[in-house]
Amino acid sequence: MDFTLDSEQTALRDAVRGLLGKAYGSSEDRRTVTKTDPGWDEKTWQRLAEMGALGLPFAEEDGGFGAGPVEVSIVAEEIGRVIAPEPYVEAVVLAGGLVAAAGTAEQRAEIIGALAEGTLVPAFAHTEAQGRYGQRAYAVTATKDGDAWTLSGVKEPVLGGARADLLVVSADVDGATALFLVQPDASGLTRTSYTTFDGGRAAHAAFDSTPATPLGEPGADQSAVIAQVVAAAQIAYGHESLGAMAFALETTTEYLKSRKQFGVPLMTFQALTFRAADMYVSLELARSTVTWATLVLLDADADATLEAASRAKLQVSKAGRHIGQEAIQLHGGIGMTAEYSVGHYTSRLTAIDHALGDGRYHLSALSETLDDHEVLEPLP
Amino acid sequence: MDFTLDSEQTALRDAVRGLLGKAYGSSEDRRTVTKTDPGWDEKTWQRLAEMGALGLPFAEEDGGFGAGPVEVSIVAEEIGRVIAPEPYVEAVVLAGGLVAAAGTAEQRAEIIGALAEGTLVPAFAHTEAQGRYGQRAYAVTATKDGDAWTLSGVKEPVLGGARADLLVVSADVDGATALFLVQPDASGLTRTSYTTFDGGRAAHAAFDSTPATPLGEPGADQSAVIAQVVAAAQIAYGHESLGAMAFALETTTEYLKSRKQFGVPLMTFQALTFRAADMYVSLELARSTVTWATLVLLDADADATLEAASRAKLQVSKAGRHIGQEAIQLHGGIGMTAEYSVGHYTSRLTAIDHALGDGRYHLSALSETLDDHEVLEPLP
Amino acid sequence: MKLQLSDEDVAFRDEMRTFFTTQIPQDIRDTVTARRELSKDQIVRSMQAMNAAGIAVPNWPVEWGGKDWTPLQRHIWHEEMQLAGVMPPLAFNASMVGPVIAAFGSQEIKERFLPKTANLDIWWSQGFSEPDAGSDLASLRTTAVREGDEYVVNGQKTWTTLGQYGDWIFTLVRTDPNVKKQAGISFLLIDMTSPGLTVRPIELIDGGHEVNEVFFDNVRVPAENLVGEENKGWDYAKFLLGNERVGVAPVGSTKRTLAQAKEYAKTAGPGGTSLLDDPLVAAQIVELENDLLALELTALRVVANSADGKPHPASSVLKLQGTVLQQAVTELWVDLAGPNALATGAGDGSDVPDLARTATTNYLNYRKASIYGGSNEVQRQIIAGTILGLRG
Amino acid sequence: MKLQLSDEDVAFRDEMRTFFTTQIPQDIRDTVTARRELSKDQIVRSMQAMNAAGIAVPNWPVEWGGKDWTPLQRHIWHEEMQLAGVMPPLAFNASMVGPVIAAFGSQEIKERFLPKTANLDIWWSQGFSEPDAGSDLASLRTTAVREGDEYVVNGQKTWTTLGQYGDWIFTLVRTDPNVKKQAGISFLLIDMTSPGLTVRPIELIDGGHEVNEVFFDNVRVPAENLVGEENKGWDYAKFLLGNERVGVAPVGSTKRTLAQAKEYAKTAGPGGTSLLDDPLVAAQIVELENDLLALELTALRVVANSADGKPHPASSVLKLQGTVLQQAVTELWVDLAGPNALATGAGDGSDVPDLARTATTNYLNYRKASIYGGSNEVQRQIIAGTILGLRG
Repeated sequence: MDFTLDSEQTALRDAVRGLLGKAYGSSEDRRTVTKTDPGWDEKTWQRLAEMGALGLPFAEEDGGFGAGPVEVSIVAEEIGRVIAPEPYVEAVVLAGGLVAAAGTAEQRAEIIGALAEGTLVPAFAHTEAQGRYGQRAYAVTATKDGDAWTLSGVKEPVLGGARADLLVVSADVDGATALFLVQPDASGLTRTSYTTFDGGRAAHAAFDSTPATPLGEPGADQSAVIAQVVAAAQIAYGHESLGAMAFALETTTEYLKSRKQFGVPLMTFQALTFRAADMYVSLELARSTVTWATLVLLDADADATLEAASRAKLQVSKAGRHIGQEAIQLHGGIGMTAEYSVGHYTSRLTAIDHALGDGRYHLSALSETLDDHEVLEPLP
Repeated sequence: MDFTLDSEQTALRDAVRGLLGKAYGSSEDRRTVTKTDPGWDEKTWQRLAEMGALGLPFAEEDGGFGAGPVEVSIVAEEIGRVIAPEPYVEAVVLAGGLVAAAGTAEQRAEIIGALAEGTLVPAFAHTEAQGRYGQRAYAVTATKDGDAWTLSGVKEPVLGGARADLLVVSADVDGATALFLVQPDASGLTRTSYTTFDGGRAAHAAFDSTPATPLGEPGADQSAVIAQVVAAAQIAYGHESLGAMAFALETTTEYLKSRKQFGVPLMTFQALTFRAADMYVSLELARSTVTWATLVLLDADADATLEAASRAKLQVSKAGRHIGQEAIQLHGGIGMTAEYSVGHYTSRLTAIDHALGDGRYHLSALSETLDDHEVLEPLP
Repeated sequence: MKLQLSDEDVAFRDEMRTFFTTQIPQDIRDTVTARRELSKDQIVRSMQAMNAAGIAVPNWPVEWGGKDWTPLQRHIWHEEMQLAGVMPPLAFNASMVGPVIAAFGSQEIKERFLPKTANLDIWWSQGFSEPDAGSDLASLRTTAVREGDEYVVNGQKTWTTLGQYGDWIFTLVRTDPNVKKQAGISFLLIDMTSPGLTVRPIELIDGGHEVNEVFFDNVRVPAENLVGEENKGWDYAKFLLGNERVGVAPVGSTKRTLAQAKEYAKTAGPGGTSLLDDPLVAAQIVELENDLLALELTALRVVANSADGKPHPASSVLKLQGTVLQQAVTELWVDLAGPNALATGAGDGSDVPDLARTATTNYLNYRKASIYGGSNEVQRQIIAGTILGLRG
Repeated sequence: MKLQLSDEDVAFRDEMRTFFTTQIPQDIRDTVTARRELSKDQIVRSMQAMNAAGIAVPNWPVEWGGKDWTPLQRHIWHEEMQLAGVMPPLAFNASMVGPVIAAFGSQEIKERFLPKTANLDIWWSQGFSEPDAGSDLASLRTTAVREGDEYVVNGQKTWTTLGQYGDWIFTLVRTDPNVKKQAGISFLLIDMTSPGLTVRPIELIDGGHEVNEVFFDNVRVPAENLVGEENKGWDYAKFLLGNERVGVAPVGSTKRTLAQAKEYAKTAGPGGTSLLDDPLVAAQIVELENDLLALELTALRVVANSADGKPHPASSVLKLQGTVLQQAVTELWVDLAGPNALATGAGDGSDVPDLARTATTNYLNYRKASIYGGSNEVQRQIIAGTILGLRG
């Protein structure tokens, strides 16, 4: 086993870090971008495309760059370090991942290439207001009339749903969950956008006999595909969180070194430095599990991937709350202000925690697997 | 509502504290006593009897002193402060309480008076090795032959079971749980004593067609009575824990003040003093709930008492673990030694935690009541 | 010892409950219950309704509108108010500057300010914290230099909650820079319309603007606006901060919020099922209810032992644990909202329940609870030092 | 990056697994698995079996019996040993005094001690801690005064684990009282049968006697027993303590203990039902397994980054979190034992399962884990200071 990046991967990391560092070098840059729709910067997205970052996980024959989970994890972590608002995990790993996994060769050719080039930004419309987590769709149903399909019902909140150039929609077909593509100008589609607390955008997406194209085999149950792609996105989110947690800890550490109170630097107060030490412990433990999960994903065993993704998400949920809350607390009042960076990191960590299954959801899921093994072995 | 002791209660507290302070002024005194059977001091027991402490909860017509839960709580807390090994809660509140609640007038007259005088020490044989917590008996069954009853089966661990002058035994009678009295010299009774980790004694008590006298109405289901008496004992245990936690915190505080490391007193290290502060918070919160539970018990509403006892036990379980573990940790190595007091407090807190239902047991029990109320109101 | 309230206290509780649930306008209570921000007008109307009934400032001297209540009655008043979804009287007026003026002000300054303060005709802001001071309040730098009948004030205050609504601000200012830091501080009242005074809103991480910076650039303040004696301000501030900690545990509102969360959970599962059937959720709520019970009972114990008007040292426990639970309940809300927690900006057409939409902004906003008003670190310091005698 | 072990490492793992599960006497492994105390004879036989196979001291120089293993292989060796219920080679010999002698001792002292140390023909005790020093190790007071060819040693050591079995003790002694405390310390080997040396057992709170006090009353020690140079002992001690932290997270044994707990839970419910059906129990075990996974993976990361033989700073994370989980699993055991947790002294006729009887003594005993060998406070200090650069 090997946890180190090779030289190409290191170069990728440096390049992405350079690009994003320029775009979001100060937390004010991010605030400016998130204040206006779509909540992210089209130019930065284009630069990520030019660098090849948007096509990384996809096969070359589909128009991607044939890299894999490790490369995705590198980009996601850099996204997290500056909490770049660009929808990398949402558009590339999740929506793009579904097209790559479920789409026909023709659909893949059409969509993946454009996604990799940055000219098409898709979104996955899956969450339903009464649905909580999981791969099933209930509230949006698909109806077939001849060869034509239409969707009806509501998806909400759909992350990036209003800006999306293409919606990948999950819908109920007689108890199965199938996937469909919906064009932004489709009839009967109403998208109402609003801000999310982390500076992003989500939409209420209503479908009223909206024409839709089946993604892959028409009407087939694709919950298993959804589960696998969601697992990949959960793991990528884990890396995004790692980047955010690492930066939150660095900022907190710097603050404890530089800020004086009662005439001495805050780091004079042992109760504070010990808490920073505990944050480091949480971060490193989460880093281990998330990195491991990426390697399990690379290993491509479907069941192992689902379990590893849950394990990573559970660990990150705990670490993210711990580090996010303590980062603000150790900063004191300044940590509460939108003009300072650390609170935004806490916001973003909170958003990721509650997207694609929070800690308790994954804890319950893992409880089902408790009796599958005697001891838990990380290596296959 | 009123949380203060009246002058008689204050006098009782001072008297018990004086008596026990003499008996267990140093932790070495307690070690000497617990080293030899029965693990407690008959003379101290006699003195408690002379003071009236053993008859407090019982009606005067039964040979008791007609006091109530508050007076019991005062004695239990002082027991806890010095972790006196005498079986106050076990013999008086639990076994004696069952006789008082379930026994016939004749049985009460015979047993309570002797218990109050210190000449008869009963024990409640209820726990079964496969039974966990609750008021039901399974492993010991009662058989009726004419008017005579016999018991067969095993109770374990029975706290104080070998020294006991009388066993109050729960037994299955066709799916009901009835109570019986068994004499120490009854045929077919084998009691094997061993030490418990807190310095006490427990027994494996085997019944083989052992003659037994029904306590109260022969063969009647007494699970409700058991539940009520156990609740009173849980609350009294709460007070015993309060005494132990208060002393553990005091000792720890003194140690932080007096012990020097790196040339300065340990209290110079803020990370340690903050943890002591958190121990204080745990203690005071537990004190509030346990004291309240005693007042609910005094109020004598059966359902409210069961719930209040669970609430107290849950709060004490958390506080006891927190304070017990931190007390050792803040002492460092010395806290691990049997020659020093603090570890024995942790042991005793651990023992109480796992007697009559631990935190998780009561948490689950309370989950059943979650929908009974909108907000939880402490006052009736 | 006994559990029951006296008949008198039961009657008092019923009276309060009736008042708060019938005499405070419904729109105000609905806004509080929905955990949304109150408007200035709502806060004013709420406090004026209480003042009209003579129960806005029970902690003040009777001659200035106070009540001769027992500590337990004051506690009941506070709890019933919160349970009914009523915002407590504006703390800056009722708990902070009012008691200071009543205790240390001249008769003239009392007459001038106290009635308007009780009726929220004057909205007070607090000018204590400064950017470089943090928890070390006494190291403040804002100066007031005496020039004739006036003080000239220069400096900056921060974390001025609701300062955007302020008519007047009570400040701690340095009037003598040459003595040890606590000894050169005065307590000065400043009209916020004075030339040279500007208020700048600070956006918080939940997107709200409830706190502000206040800048003083050669602001001229009549010397008659000094409360008490010059350079005694630190004593008055300590008096004020002591008052602040009493009744500081927001038990009633946390209870209400937790009860709402429990109600919400009943239909928040997949397809409208009850999340209370999830044993992990049920256990989490049971623990919170139990912890909150312990906190409430501790508050009652503290109340019972603070008859002399001084804060019981255990009031630090209330502040500390009160914010811990307040924050834990806001976190529970976000967990119950689940994926809907993202929908904070959703408007009327949204399918996401309103209570889920407010969950995360509340969670983020309440991170402040353990920082403002004496951080939890300060409370631990007080417990360790004052109660346990552990002095580093 | 990749998940899999290399073919070579897989073969190595299989080899180790086979060795530990077949070549270590079953009675020893059963005792470890039952979480009961090993006898001296069992510990000796276990280490000698390993030494016979040449794998008792892989961390030593090859010429003295060490192995040219990669850090990962050494990790696998350590994990497989623990998973198989085999006690690691006695740390005092294998991880502490052996490496110090090998690194700093003269050729003569190496020849005299290393073979017998590897084979546990000499049982070493550790004489570092003193009653008044605690975590401040360098403030030790035991003195060694040179008289001719001998040192005369006076003082007291404490927390000497298994000192009752000790043949020799390696000590830190003060040889120069006139310099700053770290500079006057030497590393001295002392025969425990020397006149004037007495061992007094200390009873611990679990009732066991695994630690001791060792008293030195004019104990005469040949000067040739000095390791390295006089007054350089603190350097050697730091070297030793650095070694101690590597591989200090007892992942394998905690995994085994947790797996046993899970197995036990399957019949520990009322009437032999499974406690795993209780979602709160299941969730607790899942969290522990997940935390343990994170710890194991972190250990693997540290291993991968410590090829140069120096301890990775993150090894403090391993020590800290390793003991947290070790203690959490012992606490889980007590919870699973429930009312049976009281039956610690039960003998053969007991109806209480053996694993429940040992639960609480283990729980109490393992409170030491976060104190000995560098307390968790020391580890936090190292993380804050060395890794994060936070120096008070």
